[in-house]
Amino acid sequence: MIKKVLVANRGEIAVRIMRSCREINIRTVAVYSDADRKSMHVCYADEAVHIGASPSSESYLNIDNIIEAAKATDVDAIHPGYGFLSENALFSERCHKEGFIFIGPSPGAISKMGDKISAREMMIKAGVPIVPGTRKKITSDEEAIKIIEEIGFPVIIKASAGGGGKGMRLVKKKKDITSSIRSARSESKIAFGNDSVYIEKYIDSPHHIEFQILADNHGNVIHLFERECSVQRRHQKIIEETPSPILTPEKREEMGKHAIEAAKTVNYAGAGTIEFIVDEQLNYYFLEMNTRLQVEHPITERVVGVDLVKEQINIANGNELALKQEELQQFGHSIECRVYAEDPQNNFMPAPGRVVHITEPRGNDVRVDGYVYKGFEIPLFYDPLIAKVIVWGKDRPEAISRLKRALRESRIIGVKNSLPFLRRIVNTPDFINGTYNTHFIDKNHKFLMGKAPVDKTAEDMVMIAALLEYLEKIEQSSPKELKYIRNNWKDYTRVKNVMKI
Amino acid sequence: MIKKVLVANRGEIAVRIMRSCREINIRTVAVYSDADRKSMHVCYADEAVHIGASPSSESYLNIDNIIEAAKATDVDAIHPGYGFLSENALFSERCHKEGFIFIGPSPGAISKMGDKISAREMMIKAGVPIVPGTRKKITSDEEAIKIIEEIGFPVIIKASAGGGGKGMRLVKKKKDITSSIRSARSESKIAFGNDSVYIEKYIDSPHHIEFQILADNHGNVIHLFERECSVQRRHQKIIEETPSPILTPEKREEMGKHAIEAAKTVNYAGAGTIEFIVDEQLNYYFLEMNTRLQVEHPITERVVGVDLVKEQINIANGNELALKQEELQQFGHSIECRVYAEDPQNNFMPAPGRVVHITEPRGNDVRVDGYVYKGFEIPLFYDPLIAKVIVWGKDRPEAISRLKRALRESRIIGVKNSLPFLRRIVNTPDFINGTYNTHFIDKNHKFLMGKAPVDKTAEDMVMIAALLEYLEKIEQSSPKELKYIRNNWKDYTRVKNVMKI
Amino acid sequence: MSYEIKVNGRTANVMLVNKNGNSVIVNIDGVEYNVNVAKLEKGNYSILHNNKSYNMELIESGNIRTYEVNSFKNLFKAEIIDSETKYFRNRQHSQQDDDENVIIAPIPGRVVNVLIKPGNKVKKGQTMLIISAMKMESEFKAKKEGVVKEINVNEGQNVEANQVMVVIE
Amino acid sequence: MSYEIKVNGRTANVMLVNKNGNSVIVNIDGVEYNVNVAKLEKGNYSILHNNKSYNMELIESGNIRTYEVNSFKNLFKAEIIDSETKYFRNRQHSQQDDDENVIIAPIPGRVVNVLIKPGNKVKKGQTMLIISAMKMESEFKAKKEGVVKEINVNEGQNVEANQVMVVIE
Repeated sequence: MIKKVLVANRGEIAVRIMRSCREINIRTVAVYSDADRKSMHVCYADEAVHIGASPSSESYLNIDNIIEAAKATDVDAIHPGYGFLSENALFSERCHKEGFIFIGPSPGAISKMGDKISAREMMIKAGVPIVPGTRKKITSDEEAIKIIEEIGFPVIIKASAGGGGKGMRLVKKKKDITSSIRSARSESKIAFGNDSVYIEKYIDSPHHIEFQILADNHGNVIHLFERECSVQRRHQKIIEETPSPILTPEKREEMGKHAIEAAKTVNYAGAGTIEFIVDEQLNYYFLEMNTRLQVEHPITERVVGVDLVKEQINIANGNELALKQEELQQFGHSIECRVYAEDPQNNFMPAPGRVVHITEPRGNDVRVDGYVYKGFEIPLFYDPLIAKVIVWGKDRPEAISRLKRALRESRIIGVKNSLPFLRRIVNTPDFINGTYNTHFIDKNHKFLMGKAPVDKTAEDMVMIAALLEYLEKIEQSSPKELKYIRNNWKDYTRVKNVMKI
Repeated sequence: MIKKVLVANRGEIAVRIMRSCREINIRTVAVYSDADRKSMHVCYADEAVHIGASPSSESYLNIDNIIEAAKATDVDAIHPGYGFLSENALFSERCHKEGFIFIGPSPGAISKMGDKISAREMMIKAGVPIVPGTRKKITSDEEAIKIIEEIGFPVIIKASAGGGGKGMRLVKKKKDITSSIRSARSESKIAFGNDSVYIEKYIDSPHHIEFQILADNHGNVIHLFERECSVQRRHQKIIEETPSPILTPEKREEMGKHAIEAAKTVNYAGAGTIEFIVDEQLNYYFLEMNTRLQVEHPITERVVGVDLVKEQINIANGNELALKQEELQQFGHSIECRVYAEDPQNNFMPAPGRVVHITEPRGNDVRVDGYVYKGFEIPLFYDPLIAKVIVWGKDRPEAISRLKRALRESRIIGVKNSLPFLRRIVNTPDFINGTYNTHFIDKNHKFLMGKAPVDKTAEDMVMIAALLEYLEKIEQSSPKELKYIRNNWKDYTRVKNVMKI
Repeated sequence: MSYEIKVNGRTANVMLVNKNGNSVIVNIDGVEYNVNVAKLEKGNYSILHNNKSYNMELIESGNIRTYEVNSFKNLFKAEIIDSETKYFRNRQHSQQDDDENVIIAPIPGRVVNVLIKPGNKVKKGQTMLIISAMKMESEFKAKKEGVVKEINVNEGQNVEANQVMVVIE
Repeated sequence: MSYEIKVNGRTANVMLVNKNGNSVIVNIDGVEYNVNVAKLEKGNYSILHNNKSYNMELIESGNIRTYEVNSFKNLFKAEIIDSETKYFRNRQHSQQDDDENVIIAPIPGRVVNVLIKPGNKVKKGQTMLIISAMKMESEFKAKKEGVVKEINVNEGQNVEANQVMVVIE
């Protein structure tokens, strides 16, 4: 039985994990870097241990230091959260070796799913659809043409060593094949020192839809339905919802079964997410598995009525899943939006700084998972996520209207943040109608980035408030007060003199 | 179609109503007394109108002033909230007369249910169980003995004009009947100038269980299950939960049907609550009907998945109920606790004052309906309710553990409040086991009012923090700073002199 | 320099031995604490002691010497006792002897009923005033037998917290 | 006395005509507003104008003359322009002419790559530096053609917001 957990993470997810621990009487240990001494997770935990300097590599990614902290506080288990070491097989293995329960999957499951090529091969064996194409190194133009004719246009040529869009070419016509392969190769050579490329079908207008799964150590695997994650900027999700506006019940069941198959293939245990890429015709393909809790897990918690962190701990304790697939249902609709410390007007540039004021939304069916507070200095070393606002509605329109209301109530002053941008998104027709895919931000760029309409009266009210505030501040530093202080000062010196006597 | 609503109320319920209005694009008008200029409902509303001096009788109970405000802001409808004019038939009538939709039942339904004797008689006709006894004036000892022998001991003798426990006598044995009637009569004569008394069965160890109903203007009436409201102090609820820990599915269905019958008897339309008194054997008796939204409505909203304020507005718009009885279910468990500005150590004496600091709980499945903010001065003229903390869990134990967590995260500094008392309640075995009735507070008085155990280390940490804070404040007011200010002051006078030249 | 600090009834001698950044050494009644202290914002401290995390919110109550202190777990009252405090406490103490003679409004409210008149003899426990605040009426009773000397309030009037309403001899 | 106040690009002459409790009369560019103003807490105002409820949260940004202002609906920037402001603005303006010559760090971060050396010729749009902050890398490009005169940062070094990193001639 786990009685004390070290949370090897920071920010909102560390606090969120500790909340569930507290509800089931598990003591918590926070770890923190130099920059995080004043972070909420340090204050929320029962205990806190310093693990190094501010850069992640010297603290939250430093396995030795975290293990040392776990030993010093004598915990039973370690929860990695998301990001940092959560998908690091070495860390999972090290925890086991040192006698700590790792609240996550086995090292084997992590590394199998972490290697995209091996994951792809396992999915083929398990009968889970994958994006048509090959991961084989393309050796000749003739081979490439043959493969592409099998897959059908459009295709994408990708650098094997690639990432970040480099060494990638979209090919729509046969005549462009040869030149595209050559330019992809040469770009890849320059960027990664390796010119091997492979070919994949290009999915136009794709959706990112993922399935939450839970698996215990007794062979039971269930899925907790999907999350639609197609609203993205810079390939990072900003709004997620469940159910997906595009899935049919039949497709949901089919994809859920495949998600379970995918997890079973690696003897998965714990909470995990199977990501699919889905086209407009609802053809879906396995993209990858995230072997950890997702940022957007709360929307699943809300519509299914499950606390996923408690489920993780239950599995880690070696218990069987209490939930049965046939008893699960999606009740209503939930949407999460992520509030980042960033400047949407400037290519979503991160914007660390001090939070001068924060108002979080309240009322029915609004959940806030955050970690910053008034006066907190958001460090520049880590992810700019400030908070997640999660709403629920009996249906999608109610959830959207509640999200609008919640965003209107929210205020963060002192750091640039994505609240104004999120308010635009939830008022965009494509979002309201559920007719969006991963191109949403690009497609609606003009609407999302446009100037707000001028409200002259509101501006005049701002002038009135600013004037009154300014005059009061002038007043406060006026000679009147100074005189008073001076008099007090005189009294003080007088007392001093008397005391000397 | 209602497009603009005046909320004839204040505090948390006014804000809560406005939240739902905002979600369905209805504009809102707040009304406020002198004492409430800085209240959150004034700031939250689209418009706000001053309606009089601080005492309720001159503002929130002043029908003329509220109607005038409604005319000035050209609203379509008026929502009365709870308390104040919400169960005032004259107000409902006046709204109709002036052309405003009253978001609540008809004047007839309010007055029929408002008169306890007429309500009782209607319930008898409708076949709804009532507390055995008679409301007839007792004219002779012989008659009294006859009635009591019919009902069975114990019985309670009550003053017809009564209230507040005066003129009440509990009778357990035949020999005490005559003397009890005499003393009840004389006490009643002194207190109310009227010596008539009546007899009712005394329900030992009673539960207060109420049923939420919704009725439209087309004859459709549904119930949204029960709320268990037996944790009370000074006959006022402080914790409510749903489902009730004691009801069986059969009893729930039976009571629900009776609740619907009760509403139909008065051709009720709107949201309302049928209160029952229930004994340990689950015998239940109609107590009264509240013809308005209840303070504790959020727990029903959470387990049934319905926004009751939106339902009220839907009904007021003349629409049919979209909800069907057979489709409704209780999903999980919800508990509300009320945070009052009061001193539990001093007989729950109200404690108005300025809120110096407030931390509200966050995270999964915690809802806060409140209205005070840092710096707000809680007025002494109105109800001391500060906030309601509402939690949900997949079952009762999870809901309780989440409530414990939420209460631990909550802080209100500056005014005495019931948070520490609530923390005690949720740790009381009788509450945890669900083995409580309306005697809960009395029965567990010792546990609830006892001293907290001493934590010497925590005290030492308090000393350290207090010392550092004190030293910093001393430092801040040190001669050094004063000297600096004095120099600036000198500069200032110098500048002044120059300017004069 | 050492200070007397009183927390929840216990008084201790507290001395700041050293302070270097977040690292603070404090001596409390002869026991040395080596703690890590971070000031989060005004009056809000995070203290780590043997890894244990304490969060202390200090609310100044009345003057810079008295605080209400919240940790996640508890509410404390803390008082720094310097010579000035001692002086006032002695003074207050001598006043408290007269406490039974006066009826003080503990909270702001409105006077609903005045049931006595100057010169009336009252018994211990006799209701003298009824005050209404926040929808609740409270009865104020004589704490000892005596004669009503002063009544400083009228029916319908608002009273402030700590206002002396009645004096008995 | 009247002040020039600039809000979201519009500048107006604003004068406080009268203030009596919550009742405030202000003249803005010749139009008189009769409003009810309550200060809720530090920098937080509730204004009622023709019954409409405006909530304004003022955050001082830099000095008592410039504010970020939040209403429930919008975010505004407000600036009170007095003679001192005007002086600084003129000074700033003349500096801005040189803006294209310098690469300034807009936020704090860490220098990942320095792709130029002093004396290098650079073209407009050429990447000179890569800065990493909050898991994101940003490229900093030359705003005009020229020769690198100064490089004030090294790879691996942290930079502060507004720090001049590169100067081009």
